[in-house]
Amino acid sequence: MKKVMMGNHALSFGAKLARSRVIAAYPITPQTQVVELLSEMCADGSLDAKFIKVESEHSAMAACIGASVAGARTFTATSAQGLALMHEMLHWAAGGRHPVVMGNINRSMAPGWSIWADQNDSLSERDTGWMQYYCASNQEVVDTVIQAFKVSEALMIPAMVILDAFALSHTYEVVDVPDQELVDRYLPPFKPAIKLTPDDPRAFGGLTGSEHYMELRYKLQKDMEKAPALIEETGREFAKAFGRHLGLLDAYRCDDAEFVFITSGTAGYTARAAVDDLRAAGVRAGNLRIKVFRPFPFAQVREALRNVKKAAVVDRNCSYGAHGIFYQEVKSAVYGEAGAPPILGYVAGLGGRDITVDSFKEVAAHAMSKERADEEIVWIGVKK
Amino acid sequence: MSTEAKKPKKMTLSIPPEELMACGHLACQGCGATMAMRYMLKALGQRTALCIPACCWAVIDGPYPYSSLDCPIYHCAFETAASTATGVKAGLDMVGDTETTVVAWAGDGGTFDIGLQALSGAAERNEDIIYVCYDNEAYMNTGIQRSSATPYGAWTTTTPVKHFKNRPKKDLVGIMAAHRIPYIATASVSHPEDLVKKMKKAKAISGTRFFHIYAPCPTGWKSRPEDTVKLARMAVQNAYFPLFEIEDGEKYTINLKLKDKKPVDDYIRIQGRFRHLKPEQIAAVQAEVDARWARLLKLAA
Amino acid sequence: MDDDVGGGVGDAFDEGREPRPLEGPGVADLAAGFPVVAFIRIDDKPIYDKSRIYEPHHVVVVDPTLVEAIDITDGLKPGGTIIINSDRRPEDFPFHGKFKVRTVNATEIAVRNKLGTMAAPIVNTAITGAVVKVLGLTKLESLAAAIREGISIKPEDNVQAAREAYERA
Amino acid sequence: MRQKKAKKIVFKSAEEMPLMICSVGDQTHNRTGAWRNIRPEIDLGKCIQCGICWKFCPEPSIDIVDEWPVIDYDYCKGCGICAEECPSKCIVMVEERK
Repeated sequence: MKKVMMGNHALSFGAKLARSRVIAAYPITPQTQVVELLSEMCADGSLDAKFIKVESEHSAMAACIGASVAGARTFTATSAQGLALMHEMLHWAAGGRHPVVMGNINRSMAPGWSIWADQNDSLSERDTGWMQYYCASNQEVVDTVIQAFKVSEALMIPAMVILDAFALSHTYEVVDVPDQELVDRYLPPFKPAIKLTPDDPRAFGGLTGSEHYMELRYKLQKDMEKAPALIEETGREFAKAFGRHLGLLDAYRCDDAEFVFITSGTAGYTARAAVDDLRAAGVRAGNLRIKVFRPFPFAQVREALRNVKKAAVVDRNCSYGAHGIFYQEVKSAVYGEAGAPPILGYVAGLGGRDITVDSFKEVAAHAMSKERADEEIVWIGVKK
Repeated sequence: MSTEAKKPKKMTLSIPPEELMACGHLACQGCGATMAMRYMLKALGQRTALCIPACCWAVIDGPYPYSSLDCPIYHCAFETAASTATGVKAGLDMVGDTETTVVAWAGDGGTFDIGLQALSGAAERNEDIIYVCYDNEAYMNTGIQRSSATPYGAWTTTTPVKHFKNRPKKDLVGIMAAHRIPYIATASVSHPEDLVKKMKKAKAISGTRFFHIYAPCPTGWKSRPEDTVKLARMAVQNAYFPLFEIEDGEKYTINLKLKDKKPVDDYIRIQGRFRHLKPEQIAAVQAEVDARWARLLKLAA
Repeated sequence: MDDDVGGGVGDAFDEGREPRPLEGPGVADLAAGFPVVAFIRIDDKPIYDKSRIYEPHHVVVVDPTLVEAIDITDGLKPGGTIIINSDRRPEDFPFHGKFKVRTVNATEIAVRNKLGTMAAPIVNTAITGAVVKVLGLTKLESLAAAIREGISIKPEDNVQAAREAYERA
Repeated sequence: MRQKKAKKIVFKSAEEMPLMICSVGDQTHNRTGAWRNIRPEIDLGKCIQCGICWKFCPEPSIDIVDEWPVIDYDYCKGCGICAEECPSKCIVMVEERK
């Protein structure tokens, strides 16, 4: 069934179709419509879930962890300051192997107060052990929530489904809402092998000495490494059931491309329009949108850049004192590869500043004038 | 010593014989918190799920991959006992287990200080959990630092003798009563029968139930391990820590009426943490205890 | 991924025509009193550009006081349409002639249909009626169906407001 | 009431460890009797079988066997609460010879 809906409601529909059983959430702009719709769904009985209206994001994630370890499929959503407040619990969810799925609306971190998009909130959580999916359309949001549960529960690793503030969260798009029966076939009920129950009493997360801790984290990393293949496999399965492929990367006109943008989020769709314009002007351009940031698809990025002559990573984020964060990862993906193309790093769109087709053209013009990267960060659209 | 000398009579135990706590745990000698756990589990039984934040019990239970309790435990973040328990209860309900009692089990630091927001949130929502604060009046697990449960006059490693704590203990039970939750009780390890009875009563009530259990700590109070029960009993008898219940935030019942209320003097003097107190300061403690007791009598009248 | 933004505009907007993707990146401010700008792109092909619109074909002015406060014609393509919620006539506006100006008194329509108050009228549905008519986007009945689906409070009053604006514009 | 005396658990590889950080056994491998400096000794001749020593033991390392209290010295940490609380004063604390 096709519906026109905002990105936030796409998250709610994803959580509903996945038959989330416990939702614990706290409101924050620009996430509020996610929880408003979910609480309506719980109230009118169209979703059989417990909605816990907690008093903070920290408690939201704590409650999700508690529900997850008890064996319930668990969903929440937040943004920016809320995500930062959850930080401690994000480690808890991943370290404890609780496959919570969370929507995060990419919003800039204060101060000054900002409600507009950039990625520093979610990328500040890159080392917590959560999978991170960055979406570019509302269709992708609803589909990815369903896929994320499947992957997360197979690996017992939590996942964030991430969308840009306003550019997606409040943008109405046409969404083909997946059929519930097909979703049920694609995503069976959550049945963890070990859970918190008096029938099999165990203590979870107790004091762990240095003789054990490292092995437990080694296991987390090893399972994370299984995720790229599983995301591709479940993405193909999704395509079979719903006609839409969900993968690690979204390569647009990259096959014969000499120059590619490397992008994420909604900017990764705007870049397509820029690619079309550049192609019309005779530049063999392409756009490689990175959809899954954690685990980082190193091998796939390396492969995608094999025949490229130059790549420009456009980051809507900045690791202050270093680089744009996708830029760091892309560089490390091709490090040491014979014939790896020069890769340049650009930062644009912080605090919700628009990233336009013209922004990408400016990036392309700059990149093509350079032999190699000679600045740590090239700023786009900043009044220097 | 021989058992043949006397014919054994049938023993009558005043608390349930079932043990859900095994030996080998890591509590200090004479630990009140450990006794509190043992009594609570005797009352609630095996179908109990515990959420334990950072506190002595995070260590007492034993390190990975061990546990001393025959109940499921989730070791949760410091400030999340109430919120994690909320989630566990919701999760169990949604997977069809509506029978298990969910308990948040936290120390005074995790309750009076860092976990107060989550506790207040859970109580305001009237989550169907039992929240137990075992109170040893300081951050004992980290090495005896003051908490807002530390009483007036006490030495801790962050309130040295020259700057001992000169503010009274936070009235947490009063705060919880203001949430109008169905059941609140104080209990003491010196009165296990009373503790078990009230815990069983609480188990049959739904909604948020709050227990404040007095649990002396020989390590932190600089008292003798063998005096743990004695100290707890003295605190009950001198109204330093009276035993009472509050139903629906309003109906106060004093469980142990004090016909002959003892002075606090003896109680203070056998604890190293109060050694520096001068007579006038002990008199100030007495005045505070008397005032609190008078107020409680009024509320329970 | 090419088809994922190319679906229909939803049941109510669909009418069996070529689907039209629809976007509106809201740049809503937190507090009342700030100008709010929102955008919509309409096309028969998938739309990938997620940025704001700087050179619109049409401008809809919901709050008439903005005409004095900001240059509402900024970036507007020559010959573009401006639809203003106003009790004034199109020729009363200085940019009349350069652009195609249409006015509708959405505030009066909204208030008469008990949508908001005189101090804070809720004019969205009324102005939408005018927009649909002037730009020839869809049929009135499709708009009415969309309003009934999307608005749970006073849906019929909102439909009536849209209808009146549609008829008057 | 008698606890089993488990062995220490040794994981030889990450593979052997459960996916989740959870316990797989109890703490009874940890013979806390080694902590003890003074040991309680019960004079059953004077014992009135009130069960108070059992009730207040924090370990709990006092069992009731055939209606008599029996101390499990594998675990008794020697806190002395039993001796302090015994109403018939039949428990004495004796210095542990180490």
